Amino acid sequence: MLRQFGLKKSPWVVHFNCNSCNGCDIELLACLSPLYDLERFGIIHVGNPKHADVLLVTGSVNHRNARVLKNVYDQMPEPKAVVAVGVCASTGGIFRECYNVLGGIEEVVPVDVFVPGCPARPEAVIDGIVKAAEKLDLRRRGQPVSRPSLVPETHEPSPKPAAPPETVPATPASPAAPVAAPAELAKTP
Amino acid sequence: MSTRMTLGLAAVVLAPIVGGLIRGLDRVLTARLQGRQGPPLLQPFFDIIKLFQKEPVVVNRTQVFYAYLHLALIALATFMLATGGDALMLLFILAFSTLALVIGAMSVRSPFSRIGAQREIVMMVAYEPILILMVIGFYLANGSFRLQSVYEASRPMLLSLPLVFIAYLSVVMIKFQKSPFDLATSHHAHQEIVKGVTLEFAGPYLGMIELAHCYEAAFFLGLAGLFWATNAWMAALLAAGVFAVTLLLDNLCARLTTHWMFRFMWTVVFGLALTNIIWLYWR
Amino acid sequence: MSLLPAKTVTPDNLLHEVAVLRQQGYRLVTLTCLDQGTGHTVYYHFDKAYQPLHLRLEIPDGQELCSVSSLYPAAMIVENEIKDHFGVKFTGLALDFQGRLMLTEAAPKTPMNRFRRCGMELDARQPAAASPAAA
Amino acid sequence: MSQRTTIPFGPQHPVFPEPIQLRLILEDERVVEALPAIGYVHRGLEKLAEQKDFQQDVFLIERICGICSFMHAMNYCQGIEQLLGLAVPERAKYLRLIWAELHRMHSHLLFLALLADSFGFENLFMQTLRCREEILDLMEITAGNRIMLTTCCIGGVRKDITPDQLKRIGTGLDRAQASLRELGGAFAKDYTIQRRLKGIGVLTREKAHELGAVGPVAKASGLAMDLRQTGYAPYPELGFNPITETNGDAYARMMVRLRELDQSAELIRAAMGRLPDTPLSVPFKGNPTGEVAARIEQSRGELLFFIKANGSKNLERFRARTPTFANLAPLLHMLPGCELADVPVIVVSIDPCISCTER
Amino acid sequence: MSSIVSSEAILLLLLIAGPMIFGAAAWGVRTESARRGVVLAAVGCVVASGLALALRGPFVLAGARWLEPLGGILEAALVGVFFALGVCRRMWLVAAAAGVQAGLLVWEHFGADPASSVAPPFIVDPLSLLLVLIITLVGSVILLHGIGYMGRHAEHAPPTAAQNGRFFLVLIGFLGLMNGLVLADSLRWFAVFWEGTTLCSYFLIGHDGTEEAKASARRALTLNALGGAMLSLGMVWDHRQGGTGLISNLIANPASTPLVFLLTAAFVKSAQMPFQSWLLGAMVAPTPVSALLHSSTMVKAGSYLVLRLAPAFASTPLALVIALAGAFTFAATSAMAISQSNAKKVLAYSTIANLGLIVACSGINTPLAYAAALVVLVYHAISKALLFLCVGTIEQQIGSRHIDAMGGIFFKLPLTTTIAALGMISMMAPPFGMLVGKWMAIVSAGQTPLVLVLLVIGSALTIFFWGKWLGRIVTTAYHEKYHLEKIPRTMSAALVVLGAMVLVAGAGVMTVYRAWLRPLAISTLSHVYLQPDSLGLLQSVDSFMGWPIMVTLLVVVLAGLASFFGLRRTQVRLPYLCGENVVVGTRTFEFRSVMDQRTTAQVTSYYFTHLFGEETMTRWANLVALLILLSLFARVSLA
Repeated sequence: MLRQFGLKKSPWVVHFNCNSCNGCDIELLACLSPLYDLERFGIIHVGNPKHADVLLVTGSVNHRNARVLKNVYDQMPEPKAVVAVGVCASTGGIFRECYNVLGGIEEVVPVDVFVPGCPARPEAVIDGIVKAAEKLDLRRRGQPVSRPSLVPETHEPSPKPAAPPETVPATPASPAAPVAAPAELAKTP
Repeated sequence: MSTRMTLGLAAVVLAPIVGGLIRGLDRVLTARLQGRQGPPLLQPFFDIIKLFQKEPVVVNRTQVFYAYLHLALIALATFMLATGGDALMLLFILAFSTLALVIGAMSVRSPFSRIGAQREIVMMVAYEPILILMVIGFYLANGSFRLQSVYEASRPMLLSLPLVFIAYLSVVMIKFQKSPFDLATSHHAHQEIVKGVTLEFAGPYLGMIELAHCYEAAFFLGLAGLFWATNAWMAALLAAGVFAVTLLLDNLCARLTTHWMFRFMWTVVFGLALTNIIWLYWR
Repeated sequence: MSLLPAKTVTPDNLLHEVAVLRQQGYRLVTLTCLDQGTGHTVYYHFDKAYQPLHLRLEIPDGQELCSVSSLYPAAMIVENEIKDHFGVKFTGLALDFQGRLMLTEAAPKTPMNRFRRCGMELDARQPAAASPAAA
Repeated sequence: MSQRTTIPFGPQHPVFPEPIQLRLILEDERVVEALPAIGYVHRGLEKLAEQKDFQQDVFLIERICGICSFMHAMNYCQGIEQLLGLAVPERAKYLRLIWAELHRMHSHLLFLALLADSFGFENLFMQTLRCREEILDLMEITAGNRIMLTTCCIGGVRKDITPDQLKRIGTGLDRAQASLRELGGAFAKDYTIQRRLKGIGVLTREKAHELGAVGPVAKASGLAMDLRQTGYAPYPELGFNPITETNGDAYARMMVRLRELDQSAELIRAAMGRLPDTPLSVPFKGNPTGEVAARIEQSRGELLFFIKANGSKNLERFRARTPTFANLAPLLHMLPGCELADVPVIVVSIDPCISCTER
Repeated sequence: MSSIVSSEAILLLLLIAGPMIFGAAAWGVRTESARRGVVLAAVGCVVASGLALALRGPFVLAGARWLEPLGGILEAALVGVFFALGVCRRMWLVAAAAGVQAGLLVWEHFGADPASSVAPPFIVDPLSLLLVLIITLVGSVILLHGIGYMGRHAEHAPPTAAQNGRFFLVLIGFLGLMNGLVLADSLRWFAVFWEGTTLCSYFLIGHDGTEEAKASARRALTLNALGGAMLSLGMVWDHRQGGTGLISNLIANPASTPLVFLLTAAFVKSAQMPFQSWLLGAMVAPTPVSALLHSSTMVKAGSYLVLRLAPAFASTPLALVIALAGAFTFAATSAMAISQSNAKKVLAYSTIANLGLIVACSGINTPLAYAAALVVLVYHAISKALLFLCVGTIEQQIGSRHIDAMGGIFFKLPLTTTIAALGMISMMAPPFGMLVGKWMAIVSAGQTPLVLVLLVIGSALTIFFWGKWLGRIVTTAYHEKYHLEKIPRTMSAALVVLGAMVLVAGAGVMTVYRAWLRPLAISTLSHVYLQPDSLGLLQSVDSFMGWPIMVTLLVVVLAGLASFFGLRRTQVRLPYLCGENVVVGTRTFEFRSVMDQRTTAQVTSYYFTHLFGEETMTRWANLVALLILLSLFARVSLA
C-alpha cells in the first residue's frame, strides 16, 4: 500500500545543461521559485545523479558534452527517466545545423518525455517532470512503458556506442512507440 | 528493568516517525517562510519509501557496512536516551555513528565525498567538546552521569545550565546541517561539494541515512527537552523552541565557511559553555 | 566594400605596436580572425575611453603568429580559440590548449575556415559518445 | 605523493547552471591553481550565422544567450543598420531601450538569486526569484514570451508597447522596486553575507584594466566603463551615468548590480515618459556590405559583434565577443588563493554566461 | 616451604634472566634459521613464564642480602658505560649526568648506614602482575612479528645497519629488564633495570646506523640519562631522609622531595611534555622497536612508576599538578598529531597523548581515575602495538609512511588493513577499552575542572586524526582485484593474534575491569575510596553494559555481509566526478579535463598546519609544560 507513494510522490531531479542557450535553464530555475514551487510535488533539485530519479536535459548534444550526458545517465540508479526540456534537447532546434551539434539528446540517452518550447515554460517543465514520475512508477511495477521518439522512422538510427560492461541494460521499452504521441508530450500552455 | 526496556524499544520504533514528522514540518515551514506552498507534511516518508524502492548503487561494496552502522548506532543512541543510560557513553555512541558515515564517505575515492567527510570530522571536533561539557553540566547539577538522574531531577536543568543550552543550540544547528553551518552536506545540494558526505550513497543506503537523519532529528530535540525534564509540556515546548530557532536561523543566514565555524565553536560557544560550567563549580 | 578603419601591422612589428598601445592605456577587446582563402586576416580590437582602435594583420597560410599574451594575458583565451577554429598557430602562448579549447577530438577540425573545409571531411553527425570509449 | 588535492569542478555541478569545468588544485581547502576546460556549450553559432540569411540571423543571434537575448539581437540589428546606413526611428530606439533595460533587470535579479544560492542563502534565493517574476511578467505582456522577446528587427522594432501596457510596466516596476528595497537591504547589510562576500575575489583597478574586465566586474573595481554613455540608444538624453564601486571584491560586484537595478528601473520610467510618436521601423532594400564592429553594453558588460557582409544575403563573417569571454581572464586571476567554499561565490560574482562565451 | 620458595625464585629468574639468555643465544648463533628458532623458543618461554606467574598469583619474594651490593655494582657498571659512551661519542650531557650519578653512588656508599641496608625483595602484586602480563604477552607477539620483519628489513636497511643478532639480543633481553623493573621493590634494582632499558633503547634506535638514527639515539640517551640522574637523586635523597630504599616503604611513608625527583624521571621515560622529543625521534628505529619499546612497554615504565607511587602523592598538593601535566600533554600532543602526515609520528604523538592520559588519571587520585589509568595502560599497549606492527607491515609493502600514500592499500593488503582498521577503531570507538578508559577518565575528572577541560579538548581532537586516517586506509573503489598479500607467516600470525587480543579483550573490557582493575584501584587508593563522591561514580561506571553495543555491531556485520554479497556487479558504478569520468577500464578516478587530458582526482588529508603546526605548537606547549613541571617542584614546600 505504501509502495505506491514512493516514486510518484518524490521524483528527485538532476539537471544537466548540454548546449542550452540558458533560456530553458533559467526557466528551470524559475520552477524552483515561489511562484511555481517544484517542491510542492515533492520534487527536489539534487545536484547529483546518484540520488536522482529524473534527468532533466536542456540543450542539444555536442561533441564534448555527449560523454558527460552519458556518464550522468549511467550513474543514475534504476528506475530512472529522462526529460528533454525545450526544442534544442528534443531535436537540436535552431542549432541543429551547427557543426558542433549532434542533434537532440535522443542521440545519446533514451528520452521519456519531450517538453517543447523555446524556451519551455515553467508549467510545461513541471508537467514534464510529473509525467516522468508516473512513468517511473510504472517502470518499478514492471509494466511496459512507452518511449516517444522524435526520430522519424525513415531516419537511420545513429550507431549507438557499445554499452560498457558496467552499464545496466536499459529497462525494456517498446521501441515502436508512436512518434511524438500528443499524450506523451507536455503541451505548452 | 523490563519497563525501561519497553520504553527504549518504543523509542527506537517511534523516533523515526516523530523525526520524519519533524523533518516534514521543517520543510513545510521553511517553504512557508519563503513564501512557497512546500511539500506535503509526509514528504520525508515518501522520500524514504522511494529510496528503498530504488536500485542499490554503490562505488564499492564495503560502503554498505557504514550505512548500516550509521543507522544502527543512532538507533542505539536513541535507545540509550530513552532508557536513561550513561550520558557520556551516549555521546560516544553518537560520535561513532557520525564517524561511521564519515568513514563510509572517505572509503570511496570520490573527491567531493571525501572533502565533505573531512569537513564533517572538523564539525565533530567542533561540537564534541560542547556536548561533553553539557553532560558534565548535567553531572554537576545532579551528581550523576546517568540520564536517569536528569529525568528524576527536581529542578529543571535549564535553570542551572542556561549558557550551555545556548551552546547546545549551535550544536543542533550543526547536526541538522542548517545555515550557517550546512558545510558537509545539505538536503538541497546547491553547494560547492554537491552533497558532500552522502554523495556516493544511493538508493536504499541513502534511505538508511535519511532514516538516521530522522532519528537524529528526534534525538537532538529530545536532548533539548532534557533541559526541562521535570515537566513533559515544558520539555516539548523547549524542543519546539529549539526547532523554531534552527528554522529561523536557517532562513536568515548564508552558509559560512569551515574555518569560521571551527573558530566560532572553539571560542564563543566553547567559552559560553565553559563559563556556565565554572559557575556551577563555584556555586 | 568598406573595411574596418584599421592600422595595418605586420607579424614583425605586431608586438611593438601592441606594446605602444598598451603603454598608451588601451584595453585589448578581442581578436577576430577571417579566412581569406590563402591566408588569414586577424583584427586586434582595442578600446580607450570608448574610442575603438583596430589593427589589421595579414598572414599567409602556414606562418606562425606571435602571441600577444605576454602583453595582454587575457589574449591567451581568444588566441587559443582562433587556433581551434582556424588552425592559425601562435607562438609563445601562455597556455596552449592544443586545439582543444572549444573542440574535442571527435569534432570537425578548423571548422570556421570559409574557403577550405579543413577537417570538415569528418562526419559531424558521428555520435561523440563513441569517442571517449575509443580513446 | 604530492600534498595537493586535484578535483574537477563541473561540468555537471549544481552550483553551475551551465557546464564549465574548473580543474582545481587545492592545499587543505585553499585553491592554488584553477584551470578552465570549456567547450561544453560550444555549438558553432558563428558559422551558422554565415550560412543563414542575415535577416534570419536576428533570431539565431538572439539565442546566443537566453538571459540577455534581446540585447544580442539589438546589437546585431544596430550593426546591420550601420552597414545599411539606416536611421532607426526614435520610438523604436526608446522601445529597444525599455526592453533592453527590462532584460538587464531580469538578468541582474537572476544573478542575485544565483549568488544567494552560491553562498547557501535559500530564502533570499527564493525571494529574489519571486521579484524577478515581476519583470518576466512585464516582458511577457509586452512581447508574448518570457525570455525570448524577438521584438527587435533590422530597421526598428517589430511590435509596439501600448499605453495600457506602459501603465502595467509602471505598476510592475513599482512592485519590483518595493521588493527590491527589502532584498537590497538584506543583500547589503546581512552579517553572514558580508562575511562571505567582502574581501573575496579581489580584483584591483589596475588588474581589471590589464586583464580587460568589462561590465559590472570592471565597474566594481572602479573603472567607470559603460558603453551606454556612447549613445547607441537614447541613454545620454535620459541622464545616464555609470555606477561604480571601488573595492573590487565580490561584494562590490554585487552592489554594482544592485544599484544598477534601480538605475534601470528609473531609465525605463524616464523612457516611458518621453516616448516619441514615430513609426516603429524603417523599410530597407538590398543587402548589407562592409565591415563593422558593433558594440553595446549588455547586462554583463561590453558586447562586441564584428560583422563582415559582402552584399549577398549571407554574411561573410560574424564574430561575437561576449562580456563573459572578457571576464574569464579576471576570473582565473581571482581564484588562486581563495578557499574552496569561495570558488562558487567568485565564479558567480562575475555573472558568467558560458553559453555566450562559447556560442 | 623451601621448595615453594625456590620454585617462585626460579619463576622470577626465568622471567628476568631467561630472556637475556635467549637473547645471548640469538646473538651467538650463526645462521638466520637458527636465530629464528631461538627467537621462537624465546617467545614460547616468555609467554609460558608470564602465564605461570599469573597462575601463581601475588606473592612477595624476599631477596638475599648479597643482592643489594650486586645491584650497586651493576648500577656502577651501567653508569660507567654511560660515562664511557658520553665521552667517546661526545655526548657531554650524558657524561655529565653519568658523572653526577657516579658521585651520588659514591657519596651514598660512604655515607650510608650499613645497618639500614636490607635484602631487596621482589613483589608480585596485581599491578606488577598486570605489567608482566603485558610485557610477556604483547612483547612476545611483537618478537614474533620481528622475526619476519627483520628478515625483510635486512633487504632494505642501509648498509650501516647493525647485525640482526645484536638486534635480537637487545630486543629479547629487554623483556627481561622490563620484567625485572616491574617486579623489583628495591629502588636500587629498579634503577639498574631502568638504566638498562635506556641503554637498550639507545642501541635499538641507532640500529640502522644512518645519521638520523644516530642523532635520534643520542637524543634519547641524553634525555633518559638526565632522567636516570633524577632517579638517582630521588633515591639518594630518600636514603638521606632515612628511607630504606624500598618502593613499598617510600609509599607507606611518603616524602615529597624524593617523590618529585622520581616522578620527573618517570615523566622523562614516558615522554611527557616537555621531554617528548626523544620518543618522536625514536620512530626512525625498525618497527618492532617502536612497537615494543616506544608504545607498549618501555614508555610504560614511566607510567608504571607514576601509578606505583600514586598512593604516595594521593591527596597531596602534588596530585593536581601531576594531573594537570598529564592532561596538558594529552591535549597538546593530540592537537599536534593532526598536523602530522608521517604515520609513525601520528602513532608516536598518540602514544604520548595516552601516556599523558595515564599520568593525568593517576593525578586525579580517585579509585575510578586509577582504574581508568589501568584500563588505558592495558588496552593502549595492545592496540598501539597492533597499530605499530600494521604500519610497519604496510611500510614494508608500499615503501612509504605517508598517510596519504595509504589510500587504496585495502586491495594490496586486505588482512593487514582490516586489522589496522580494527586497531584504529579500538583506539576511539565504543565498546573498546581505550574509549572506556577515556570515558572513565572524563567521568572521574568531574571534580577537577581544569584537567577536565583539557581531557575534553584532547579527546575531541583525537577523533580528527584517527578519523581521517581510518577513512584513508579503508578506501576501496570499484572492481579492482583484491590481492592476497604476501607477508611472512610470523608477521601475519602476530597480526592475527594481536587482532584477536584486541577483539577479545575489547569485548571483555568490563569483565576485566570488574574482576581485576577495579579491586586493584580500590585497594591501592583505599584511603580515598571512602569518599562518597568517588563511591557514586564507581557505581555509575559499574552499571555500564557493553552488550547492547556488541549486539548492534553484530547485527550490522551480519546485515552488511548480506548486502555485500547481495550486490550485483552492475550495481557498482563509477564515482561522481561531475560527469567527466573516464569510463575505460578500472581507472575510475580519472576525469577528463583541460585539453581532454586525463587527470586523476585525488583529495589529500587535512592537516591544518596553520592551526596545529608542529614547530610553533611545540615551542609554546613545551614552555607551558615546563612551567607545570617547575610548579611541581614549587609544590614540594607545600606538601
